[in-house]
Amino acid sequence: MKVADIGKAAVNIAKGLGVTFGEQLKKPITNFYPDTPATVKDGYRGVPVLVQLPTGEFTCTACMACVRACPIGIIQLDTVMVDRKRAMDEFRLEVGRCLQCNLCVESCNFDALVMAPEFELASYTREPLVLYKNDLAKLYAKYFWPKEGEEHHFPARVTSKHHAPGAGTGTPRGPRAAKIAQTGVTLTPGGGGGEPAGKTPVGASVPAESAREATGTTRPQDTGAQKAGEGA
Amino acid sequence: MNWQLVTFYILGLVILYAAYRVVTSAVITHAALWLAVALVGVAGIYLQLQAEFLAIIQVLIYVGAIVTIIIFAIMLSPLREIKTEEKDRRGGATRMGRAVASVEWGLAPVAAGLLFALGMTWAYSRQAWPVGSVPPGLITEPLGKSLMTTYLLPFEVASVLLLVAMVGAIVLAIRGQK
Amino acid sequence: MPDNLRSTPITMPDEGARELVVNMGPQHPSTHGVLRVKITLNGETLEAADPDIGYLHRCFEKIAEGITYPQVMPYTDRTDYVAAITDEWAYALAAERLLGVEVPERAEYIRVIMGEVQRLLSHLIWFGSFAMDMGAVTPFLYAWRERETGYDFMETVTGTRQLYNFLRIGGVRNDIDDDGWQALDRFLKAMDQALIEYDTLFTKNPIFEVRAKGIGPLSAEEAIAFGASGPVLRGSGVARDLRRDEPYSVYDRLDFAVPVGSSGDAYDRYLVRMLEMEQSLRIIRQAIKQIPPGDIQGKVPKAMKPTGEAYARVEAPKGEVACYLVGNGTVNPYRMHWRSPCFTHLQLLPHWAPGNLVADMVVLIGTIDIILGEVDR
Amino acid sequence: MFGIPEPWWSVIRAVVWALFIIIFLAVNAIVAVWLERKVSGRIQRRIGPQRVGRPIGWAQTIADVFKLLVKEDVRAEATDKWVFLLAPAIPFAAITLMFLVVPWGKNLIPLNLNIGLLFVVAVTSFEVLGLFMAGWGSNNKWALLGAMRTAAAMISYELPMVLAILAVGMTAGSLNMNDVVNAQSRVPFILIQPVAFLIYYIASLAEANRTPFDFTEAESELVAGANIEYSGLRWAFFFLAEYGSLVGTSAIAATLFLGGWRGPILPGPVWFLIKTYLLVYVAMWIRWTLPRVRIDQLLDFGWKFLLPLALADIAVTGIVLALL
Repeated sequence: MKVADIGKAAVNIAKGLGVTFGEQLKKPITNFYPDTPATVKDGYRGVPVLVQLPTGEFTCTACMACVRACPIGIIQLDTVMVDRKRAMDEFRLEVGRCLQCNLCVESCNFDALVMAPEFELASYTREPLVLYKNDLAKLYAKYFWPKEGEEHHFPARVTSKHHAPGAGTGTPRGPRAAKIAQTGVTLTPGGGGGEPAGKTPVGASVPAESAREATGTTRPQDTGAQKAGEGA
Repeated sequence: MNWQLVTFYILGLVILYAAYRVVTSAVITHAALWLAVALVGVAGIYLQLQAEFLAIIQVLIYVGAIVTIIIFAIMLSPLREIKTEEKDRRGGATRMGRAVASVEWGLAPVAAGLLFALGMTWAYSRQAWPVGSVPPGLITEPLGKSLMTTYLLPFEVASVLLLVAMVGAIVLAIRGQK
Repeated sequence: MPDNLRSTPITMPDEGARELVVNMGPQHPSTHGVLRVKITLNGETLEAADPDIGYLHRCFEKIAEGITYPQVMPYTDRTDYVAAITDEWAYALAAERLLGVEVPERAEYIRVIMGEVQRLLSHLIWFGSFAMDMGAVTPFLYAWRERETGYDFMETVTGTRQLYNFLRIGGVRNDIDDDGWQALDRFLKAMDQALIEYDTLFTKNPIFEVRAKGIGPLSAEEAIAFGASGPVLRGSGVARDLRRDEPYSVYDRLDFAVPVGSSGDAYDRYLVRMLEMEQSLRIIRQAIKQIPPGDIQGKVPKAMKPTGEAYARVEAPKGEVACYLVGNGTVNPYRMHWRSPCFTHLQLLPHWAPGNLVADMVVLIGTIDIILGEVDR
Repeated sequence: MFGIPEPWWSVIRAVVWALFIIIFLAVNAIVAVWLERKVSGRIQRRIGPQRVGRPIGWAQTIADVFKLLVKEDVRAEATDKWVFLLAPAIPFAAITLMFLVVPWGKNLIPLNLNIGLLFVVAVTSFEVLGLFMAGWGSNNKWALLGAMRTAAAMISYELPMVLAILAVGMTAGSLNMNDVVNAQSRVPFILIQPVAFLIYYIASLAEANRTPFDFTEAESELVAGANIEYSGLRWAFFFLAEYGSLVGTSAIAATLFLGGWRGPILPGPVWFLIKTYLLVYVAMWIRWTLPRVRIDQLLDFGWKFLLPLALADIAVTGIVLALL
């Protein structure tokens, strides 16, 4: 060791100490997470949720595209025949294993699935991590239902930039979705405007038939949807 | 009741027991730790004689340096040499009895310890040391002075001896590396 | 004596051995995941190191044979989970070659930007954990601070923070919008300042210098013989960078230097990575200027049923990540093989270990920037 | 005094001082751990503890103490029983003894030993013995490595430390702590003996097991080193000793080099605490800045740099003192 080296070493250590001392004087950058809620960026991918219109109807057509698109097969969809056409009876999503890869959302030709920015899902057991259609609809309502007096936006608008290429235009795809979007339904959720899962039939299972009657839309052909699911 | 005598006996017993364990411990690390206890006990006797300087030097040199070096040496030696024989699963009393009855573990060390204790007690009872004759707090200076004047030659010879030991250790270490 | 006859068993490989065999990991603070290294010690000097892997094995390559081509993409994220984009890139390139898909220019530039941001993020994690292995905790948290701005950018663009599934066969999932560009700008500015701070705090620290210099030397010949790549190879003085030597995407239109070390020790590899971060910033800035308008998704066949084989490799933060794909005309890949640099670099540990101290072991593990998700796949 | 006969008075005095030192060390551990968390937090742009005892998290360490009190005291079957069980007490005892000769103010010294400086050096050697016992007794390979490091490192940093203290003793002309403080009535020794201060401070960082010399427990290498097998209260004793050692070496440094309790306006003990905790803060600041040195590098540094430097310092001090 030369004297000059020792001097240089001492100076460099002093400079390093200077850096840490300077940082002490600056403001901490900690987020007070549980005290102040954490924010996620616009379009954060948390849980794929089912779109449920304020009328209580699911826009899902039970085309099974999302079931096929999921790389790990955590989506289960039970169908029921209504008027000789398939409709969604129950939807089961195992969020605990979800990769949040967005492939199910992109595969959906009817924009019936959308990623909700939900991330506080921790639980002690696995059961709460299996979400059914009503749980998913609740999450949808939590993030995409209008606030008091606002107009309801179709979720495709809200999360347009994170949809598959082609859906990024801001207009929902699919004939049925387009029709719903044009109606521009406005609704003030019941139960004080906060959590809409109270008395309103949002969380409740709505028979497919009555839902269909409520909006009066026609169901598209299932075969086309299947093909699209394969390609996406 | 002579408190000094009582503390002396207690210290003496601690030292003797520790010394006994030093020579009889099967685990070499335990021997080193018992040695530390014995040395601290000796420092206690120095304190009783109001030789604070000696007591502290005793702790500093023997516990702080010698025992540490012994431990260091144990740590440097191959592990198989500090590993001990298999666990004896028989009852504690039997083992104790066998140990005390044997010459190697019991009779010889105990006899030596007793002899030493008797000798020390005899010396102490004869007032062989000038207890309390040195005014407290003044031992350092005369000690230093006598080491640098009257006992200069032994002092230097001792340091040369230590130097030789050090050089020898280095030579051994270098040879061992090759 | 009661206590004397008790044994104090120190476990040894066999009777009479001088060595102490210690398991470093799989639960050890410095093995960067679940790596187990069986180390043989003489005193505190290492005599041998034997890495034991497989604690994170997920049969990634086998799973890929059972799912469709687009579905493989999220799995590639999970190999090197701190540099997901570059792994996706390797797979996307292979799949595009197999399918003969053209990627639009704008998508290529977005890939370059995302890939280089990912390289910065990966190197930031490496810098922080490398410093923490040496006992300096503060650089770790400073690196995390800059990483946060980087992940803000990633989150704004892709919608997730770490495992993006952002690249698509034939393009990227979405464009970078205004929020994204602003976030990128903030990240670049933060990195400019941070690199200076890291240099003052850590690079020039004499303790770090003596800890890293001369540790794990690797000559150029050895590096090539071991199949090293990336910063490990460049640290040994071999100027090989796939972005320059075998340009994929639009790297041939971008100007950047390839930092190269000389002695090939841990310190050189450190410097190479630190200099690479500067070059990445340069590349991103050029790409921002050059990026053209246009589509972000090329024409992809609706049903992906390719036949043939394709091999593609990219320069990932840790080295060459490569993907070998064989298609047999069905929707699933017939065979897929993944080359991960960390797996290759891990064999350097037994090569380096003898003669070093335990404290050097963590430096050696740190210097190859190991990610166990990639080693085990 | 107060009509109490002399031998009893000194017994009462000893008991009071002993209680005071032990309570001080316990409180110090709580305060110092809290301070360490806060200082490291600020250095790393965090805020440190804040939930228990809002808003500054003052009760966090107290909560941790309660947690440690109720934790199970685990002892593995293969440990060396008595060595393992006794080990935690020894470092703490050594630190307690160290405070015996530290003056808190004018005539506020537990034991006015005329060779106080040597006493400090002597008792600190016990601390290492305790760590060694913990490492050996645990019968754990990582702990054994920590014990090996402890024994190796101690020899290399204790010598420069003793020599640095000796230089102070020479300058003050006494080994009595009170005399050393009194000798600094005009100028603190840090200005007269800056080299000795540096040597002592570096060695004391090693003594207190602080980064950059914390290789005894080096969590990124040895996981936790010597105390890896300990839990609950026994582990807490190591922690108590670690922070006691930090504040102890800082207190000695403050007494030897910064003028101890001397200072204007404020009473002696307050000055003493201010100076001590200033040095504690510096040690924390250093800890959260520097990486850890390797054990052989510390040995190199100790033998090839600190020791010659300390010897040169003593030689220069001797010559200057002889000339004056």
